Amino acid sequence: MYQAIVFLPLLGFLIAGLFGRQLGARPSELVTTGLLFISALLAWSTFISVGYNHAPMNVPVVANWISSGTLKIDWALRVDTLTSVMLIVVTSVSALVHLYSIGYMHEDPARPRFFAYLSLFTFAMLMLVTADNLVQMFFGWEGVGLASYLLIGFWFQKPSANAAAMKAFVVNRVGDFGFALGIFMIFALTGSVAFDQIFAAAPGLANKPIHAFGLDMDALTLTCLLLFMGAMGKSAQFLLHTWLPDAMEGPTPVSALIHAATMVTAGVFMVARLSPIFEYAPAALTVVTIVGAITAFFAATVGLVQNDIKRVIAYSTCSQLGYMFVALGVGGYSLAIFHLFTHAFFKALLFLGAGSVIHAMHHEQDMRNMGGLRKDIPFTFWMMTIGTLALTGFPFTAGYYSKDAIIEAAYAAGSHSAAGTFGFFMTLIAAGLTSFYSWRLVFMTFFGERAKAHHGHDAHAHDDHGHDHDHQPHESPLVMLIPLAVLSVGALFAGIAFSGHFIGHEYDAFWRGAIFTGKDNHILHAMHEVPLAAQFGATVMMVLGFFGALYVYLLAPGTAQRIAAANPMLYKFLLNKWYFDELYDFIFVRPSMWIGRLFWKSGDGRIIDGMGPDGISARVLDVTNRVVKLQTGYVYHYAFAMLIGVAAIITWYLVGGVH
Amino acid sequence: MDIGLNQYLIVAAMLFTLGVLGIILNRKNIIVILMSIELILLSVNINLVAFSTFLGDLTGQIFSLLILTVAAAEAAIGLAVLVTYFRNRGSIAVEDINVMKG
Amino acid sequence: MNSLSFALAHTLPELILAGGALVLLMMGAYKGTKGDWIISELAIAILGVAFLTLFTQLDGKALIWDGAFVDDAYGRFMKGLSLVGALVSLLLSREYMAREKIDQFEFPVLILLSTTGMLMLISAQNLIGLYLGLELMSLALYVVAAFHRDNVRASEAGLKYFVLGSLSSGMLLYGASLLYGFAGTVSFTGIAEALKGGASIGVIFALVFVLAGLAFKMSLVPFHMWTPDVYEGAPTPVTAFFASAPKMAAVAITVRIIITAFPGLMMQWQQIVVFIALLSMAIGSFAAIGQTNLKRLMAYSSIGHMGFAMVGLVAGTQAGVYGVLIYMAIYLTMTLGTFAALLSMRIGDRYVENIADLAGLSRSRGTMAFFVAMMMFSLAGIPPLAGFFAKLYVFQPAIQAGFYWLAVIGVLLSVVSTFYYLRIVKVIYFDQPAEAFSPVNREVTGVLWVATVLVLLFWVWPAPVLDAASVAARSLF
Amino acid sequence: MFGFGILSGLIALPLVGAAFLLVLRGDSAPVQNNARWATLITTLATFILSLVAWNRFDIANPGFQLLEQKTWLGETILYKLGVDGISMPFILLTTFLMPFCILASWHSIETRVREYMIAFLVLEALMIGVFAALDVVLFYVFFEGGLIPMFLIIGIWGGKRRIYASFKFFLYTLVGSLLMLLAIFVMYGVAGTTDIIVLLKTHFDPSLQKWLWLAFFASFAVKMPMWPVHTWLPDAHVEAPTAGSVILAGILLKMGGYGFLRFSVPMFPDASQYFAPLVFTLSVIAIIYTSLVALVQEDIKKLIAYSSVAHMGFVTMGIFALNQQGVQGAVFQMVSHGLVSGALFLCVGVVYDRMHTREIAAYGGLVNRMPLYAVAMLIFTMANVGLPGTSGFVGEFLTLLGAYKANTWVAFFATTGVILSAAYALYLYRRVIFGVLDKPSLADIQDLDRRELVLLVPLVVLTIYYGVQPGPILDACAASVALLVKNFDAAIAATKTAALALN
Amino acid sequence: MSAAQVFFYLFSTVMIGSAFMVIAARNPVHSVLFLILAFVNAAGLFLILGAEFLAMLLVIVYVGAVAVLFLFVVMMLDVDFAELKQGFLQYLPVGSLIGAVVLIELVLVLSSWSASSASVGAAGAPTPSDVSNTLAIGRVLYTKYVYFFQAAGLVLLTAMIGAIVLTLRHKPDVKRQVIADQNERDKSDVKLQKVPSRAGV
Repeated sequence: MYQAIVFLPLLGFLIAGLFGRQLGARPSELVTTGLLFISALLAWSTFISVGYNHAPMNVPVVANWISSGTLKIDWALRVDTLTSVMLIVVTSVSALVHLYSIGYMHEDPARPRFFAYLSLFTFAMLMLVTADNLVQMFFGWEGVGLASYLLIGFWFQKPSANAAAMKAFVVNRVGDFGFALGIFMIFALTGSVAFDQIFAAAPGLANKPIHAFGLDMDALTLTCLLLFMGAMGKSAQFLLHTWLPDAMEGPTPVSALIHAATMVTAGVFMVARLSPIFEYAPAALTVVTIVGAITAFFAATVGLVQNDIKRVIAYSTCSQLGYMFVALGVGGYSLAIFHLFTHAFFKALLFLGAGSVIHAMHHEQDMRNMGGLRKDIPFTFWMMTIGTLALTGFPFTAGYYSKDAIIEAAYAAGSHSAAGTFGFFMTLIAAGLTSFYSWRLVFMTFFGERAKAHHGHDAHAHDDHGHDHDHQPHESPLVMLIPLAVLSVGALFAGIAFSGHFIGHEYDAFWRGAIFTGKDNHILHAMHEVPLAAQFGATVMMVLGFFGALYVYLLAPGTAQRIAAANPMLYKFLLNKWYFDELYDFIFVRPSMWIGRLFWKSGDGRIIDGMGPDGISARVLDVTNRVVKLQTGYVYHYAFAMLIGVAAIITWYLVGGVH
Repeated sequence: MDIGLNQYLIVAAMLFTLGVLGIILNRKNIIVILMSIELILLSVNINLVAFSTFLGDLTGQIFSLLILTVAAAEAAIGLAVLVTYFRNRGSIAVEDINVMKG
Repeated sequence: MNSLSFALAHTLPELILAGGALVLLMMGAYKGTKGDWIISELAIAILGVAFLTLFTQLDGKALIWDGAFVDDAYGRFMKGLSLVGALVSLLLSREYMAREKIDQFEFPVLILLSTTGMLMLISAQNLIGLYLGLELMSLALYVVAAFHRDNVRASEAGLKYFVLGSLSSGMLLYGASLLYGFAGTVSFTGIAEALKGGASIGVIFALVFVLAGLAFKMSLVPFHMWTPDVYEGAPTPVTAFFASAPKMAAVAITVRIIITAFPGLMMQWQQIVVFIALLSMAIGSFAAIGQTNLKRLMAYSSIGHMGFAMVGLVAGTQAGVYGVLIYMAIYLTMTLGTFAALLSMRIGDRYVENIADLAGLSRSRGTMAFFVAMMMFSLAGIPPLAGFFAKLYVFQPAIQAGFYWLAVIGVLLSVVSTFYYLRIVKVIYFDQPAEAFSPVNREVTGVLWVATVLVLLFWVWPAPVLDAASVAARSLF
Repeated sequence: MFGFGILSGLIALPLVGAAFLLVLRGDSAPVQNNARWATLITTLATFILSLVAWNRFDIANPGFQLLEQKTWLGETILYKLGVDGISMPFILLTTFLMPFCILASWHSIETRVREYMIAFLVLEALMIGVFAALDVVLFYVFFEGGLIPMFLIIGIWGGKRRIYASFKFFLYTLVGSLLMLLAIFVMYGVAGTTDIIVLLKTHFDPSLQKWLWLAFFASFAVKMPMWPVHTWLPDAHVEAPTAGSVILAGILLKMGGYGFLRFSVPMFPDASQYFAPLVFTLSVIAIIYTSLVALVQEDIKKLIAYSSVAHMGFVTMGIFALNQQGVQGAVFQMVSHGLVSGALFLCVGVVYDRMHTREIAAYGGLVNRMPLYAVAMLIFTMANVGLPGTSGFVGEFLTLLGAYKANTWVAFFATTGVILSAAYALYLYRRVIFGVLDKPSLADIQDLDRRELVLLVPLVVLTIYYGVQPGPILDACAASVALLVKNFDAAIAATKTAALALN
Repeated sequence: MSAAQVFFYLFSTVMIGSAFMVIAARNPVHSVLFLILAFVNAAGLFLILGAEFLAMLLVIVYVGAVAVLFLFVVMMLDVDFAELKQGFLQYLPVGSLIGAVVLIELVLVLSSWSASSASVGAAGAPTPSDVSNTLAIGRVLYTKYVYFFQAAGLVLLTAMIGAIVLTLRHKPDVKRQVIADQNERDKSDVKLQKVPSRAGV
């Protein structure tokens, strides 16, 4: 069964990818979507049997992959509770996105390719979450990177999409650089890359120093930091986040599936999966907390001023991922997974809703050109509202359970670490900001008057269909709305339904050791004992954010412009995403090109070739010209040469030679 | 005998050097070069005869005799080549002999 | 067998050549018409017979004519090479001489006499025999160099060759006279005996002068200066002859005198040989790059190759001599092949002499182009062609004897030399065709075929050459 | 037959084909076609024969197999052939790639087809010989002999600067090889034989080892090519015809790596240990330096050529990590790179045949008209980038893993190559394949035809297959590599003990 | 100073002097004459050394044949002697420097000769006292050294062929006597013709 879950999407990919053009668009869609739904059903059944019915955990080995000396890497499917949670998240969201895409992409001529990519992505993601060893995880890790690259660049005629796709891949590779080094280090430490062996060896390695990169460091701390670097890349954490907003160049279902619900959470999953190591590396966890907290805050600030509807949600995603890392950092792995779980529903909902809006607006994404849409597309409006409520942590929605728990956990951790306190304040502020920008989105899109101006339609690949749009916003087709409805259910009830298992009383029975917590880790208990102020802090922030947005965008329109005008520096700073792209361009991209050119022209051309082959051949020719000139053609010179030769040799013997 | 071998050898060496210098220093007349070669051979003969005498061995004289013969043959060939060359170029100046070089 | 018939039996090839030369001379003098092929054909036959007689005594060593002449396997090997060189040169010469209207009967006769000199030189076992053989060889060479007597270049070549050749024999003789004086004997073995207890500086001087004279014949730097001019000026078949047979004889006697007469002066002669080998490799490699004339280029090429051959001699061991023998055998094949190629290419009425004339040869004459290219690669010493094995066998003993830096410089210089061989291949294969080539006769192409096949397939069955060289090298020690 | 074995057959078969082509006369179209078919059949037959050899090969045996021996040059230098787990994959790679080269040249070579095919067949024989030779001199003959056909291939059928490129290629590699030849003589002097099996057991004095190692290094480093002696490669690649590039990247470069594994490491263990830091340094520089250079290339082939240099950096690094993973990874990386870079050059050839330019700027948006091509190119680009699931990953991963065990800094810097390779490869892909097809010259460019599909599909399949199942290659060399590493460790240990004993 | 010494110094001084003049003389004819002088003096030295046969040979062969040959050629080649010899001094310094170096080294080294350095000791005169020098040479030349004798013959033959082939010219417009033709001719072939005067044939 596990095999079916994982490989059905692959089958779909192969069918749609290889024969899509022969089959036609509709069969490709149906096949891939159908297979995904089967996979999702199986995943749910797995989840129930593993998580609730305590089915024994087994690791079916599919095949050997790499074996070299002591290194043995298998293709295996490790299904425990953690995996099964991820399975349902991935397959469910993916199945819904497939379904949604049938509607959303119906104008696109390359639909088979699109669905093939989606299925490929799902397969890779499933490989990632079912990995039994780090290398298979790396396979899935990079596989989702590839799929992400393909999907972001799906509209390959858009230069911005191509650039974004490449950026996503390369930035992810920066993270993978750390991940790979982490794998090497683990192998060097434990002699294995399989989880069971690693986890078994981890306690023995605690506080063990290692000499690597010229430093003497705590082995596990260094390892975890390297691995975390991979997580940062994939989960778009601060410093490696720049690709995520740009990734919104891809079709919206892609954003929903990859850049909100699944792939970006791979980092979170990885840290949770490796909790047996991270637990022994408290210093690394502190870093995780700090990075997560900064990300949560940073992304939220940038989200405040973005005008592209998808970018707002993208920064929101970034910010929420920060929350998850804070949770991981303070030791609340299950909290992070729980937030991952709920977040998948409401963020996918938000993205798909945004897609519906965009679809309604004929591929207009700038919120300044929207407004008042709640009447045109009421269903979408309600769905977006539900998503927003869940995201902001409106009581008893999904986000309320997961997000607020994180804030509380951070507060609880603050009792024994400064990082925890830092995490608490950052997440708390971010909660308010989240509320503000989320409602800002809703207000700008669905309320007020619609601006008539700029219609971003002409910039698209869709121009050439000759389809005559009526330019009037219209509700999306049913096939797109059903997924929204399903997700909204998740967004509303996932928290209340599962919090007990994930983070509550049935914690141990549910996880059954899939997540490891050290002896001293009592965060789940501690978080229930935080003061009331901390417990309600998040809700208060949410309310403040709501009213702030309400005032600025609905009650007193133009306030936003005034604030921006009053603080141009700050506004520009935020609008330009803290100038990270410019900074990176300045520090990395341009120097690389410059150095590359320098190496090429000066290094290879002038120095290596100039001193090497070209230089030597030029010298050879110089020598040749001189030697040829010696051959004057005069007999007496020739005779003279002979005499000099003899004279030289006999002088040599007379003066210094061996005799 | 009062005159030792060394004197003969030194005379021969001087003759040899003069012969070689004749070839090198001569710029104008190829015939002089041929004569210089004869001087060199003469120096060799003096060497051989002197050695022959002082070693008490006749071989040197035989060698010298054969050298004389060959030298005569050589002179004949040399002059023949010279004449051929003169017919072609109308000159025997050493400096003119450099059609080929490089 | 009495001593005379014994001696005559061991000088059979020389006798055949000398006698043949006399007979042909008479025939020519009485028949006397130009363009008569028969003399040339007979001369080839005589050379062939002489070559075959080499196989009548396959082993053993005979010292005859009062120790002046030795008949051993070493000599027979080198004599074989010289005879092949002379024979093939004659074969190559016939059409050329006819076209240039210099097909006089004296030419084959002179070649025969010169070859006689070579054989005597190779077998010489004392200084007098060496000198006479050398002069007999050289005098005929001076004449054939200027054989195209109405041609300015040819006569200039003859004159230069003569003047410098005489100077070199003068030096050699001067050295020989000193050697005689200091060792008290002219016999090689006697000299070796006399020098056993160490050598005075006088002997070293004698050695220098003798080697200078021999180096001239091998065209080793700095006694090489005549080579390019003479190669360029002389008629092409004569150049082929110069580049093949006399080189064999000169190398043969150099190796013989060094090994038999100066075993006690190892340190000294090694220094000289290293010095001139290095210079030769360098000048041969560098100067050839600047050439546009193929014959001139081949001259520098031969200078370089002689330098490489000397690397084998430097070791002074049996393996080294073995290497030199193999080197010479392979070099002979390559040289003759190259000259056959040169002589088989005509544009209109003109023989190809410039590198640029070869442009695009591969388009118009594919097979020929292939042959020339293979010759060039072989001369450059690229495996699996024969030229590589030649280098293999000379560098190996040098390394064994500890001449590391010589070997390193040697191989680096061989890379430089590869450059100009490649340039010829480039002109042949990469450039656009210039002019069409005229057809050629079969003899010349036949030589080219044989040479190429030998060069190309040497690696398949190298045993005959290796075995013969091995026996020959052993006989010298 | 006549005491010759299957390996001789593998060497002889292409030569027989070449001989047959020699018999053909003329340059008319039917003759050309015959030449093409004859060559294709010959190469296919050789491939099948190599499969037979593979079938007879026992992967569990770490030693040399399929041995055959004849006296050759005198008594000591032998004609001796045999294969072990390290050389067998390369023979298969050679015979496998050859038919592709012929197919790739089917239409693009129109002049002097016969000569072209002969050159390739001779080259194939020589390349097989390199990997099968068990005598150093024989090895050298094959190793160096390949220069001639390759020189002609680049020089005759190459691009504009073909003469410069061919000369550079030839002379550059010759310099290095000749130094190796001298080292071979020295080894011959010490061991009295040139038999590789005996030499592998010969102990060379450690101080001598250093010199020998350096001499061999001179040859193999140029051949690999390692920084800073790599500059011949971009030129040679750019100017060579497509098939020439494929062979160059696919096999000729591997001779360097093979040489390290066959000679440098096992015969000079102490020196290898001593010089490993040097190799690491050069490898790391190669990886970073050439990746950066690749980033700014304007010529497709040149970019791929530079990326080859970077990938070979992984190989050298892996070899001198001197542990099982590193060495096996290096072998795998070489095979994989043979397939992938060969395939990439084939891809370049496909568009070059249509457009006759390799300027990146002349392309753009090819995916619009050439979707199949775009897919193939994507897969190879990803393999080049080292994406897990493609064969490119396994080698890179294992070499890095091995290097990490040997030296963490090396692994650190080399791993940055992972980032840079993604940057240059995707940048290339983006400029050539993606975007709007707005260049008029490209307006009616055709997608892959059937021949090109036949060319690329097997390579796609293998690239992915070996990415998912690298076992066949890894297992083939596992035993031999294990023996290599074991002997190496033993030799190092012995030297240490000896040093201690002296103290 | 003994007579032998006097003569030695006389002969050698004159010989060296005339050798110098050979290469230094402005007129080649003078050079030839100086060459003859040098040879004659060398013959004198040979006599002192007891090699009478060689001394005679030198005078007869060299002075009588070779030198005269030179003279012939010098006169035959109609060279403008006036313009020769300039530029002699141009290379004199370097040339003589090297020459001097070689000479000094040779002298240094040659002085080191002693009878003991040769394996054959100084066993009296090369010629047995009971026979003349010429007889002694004759005794060995045709027996022990017959090989050399024959070889020398070949050398001379070669020189002869060479000289002829290089210089002999069959000018097409020169009428030559053909004896066979003359002998074959009989009266019947001969016809007397009356030729009118001042009309030509």
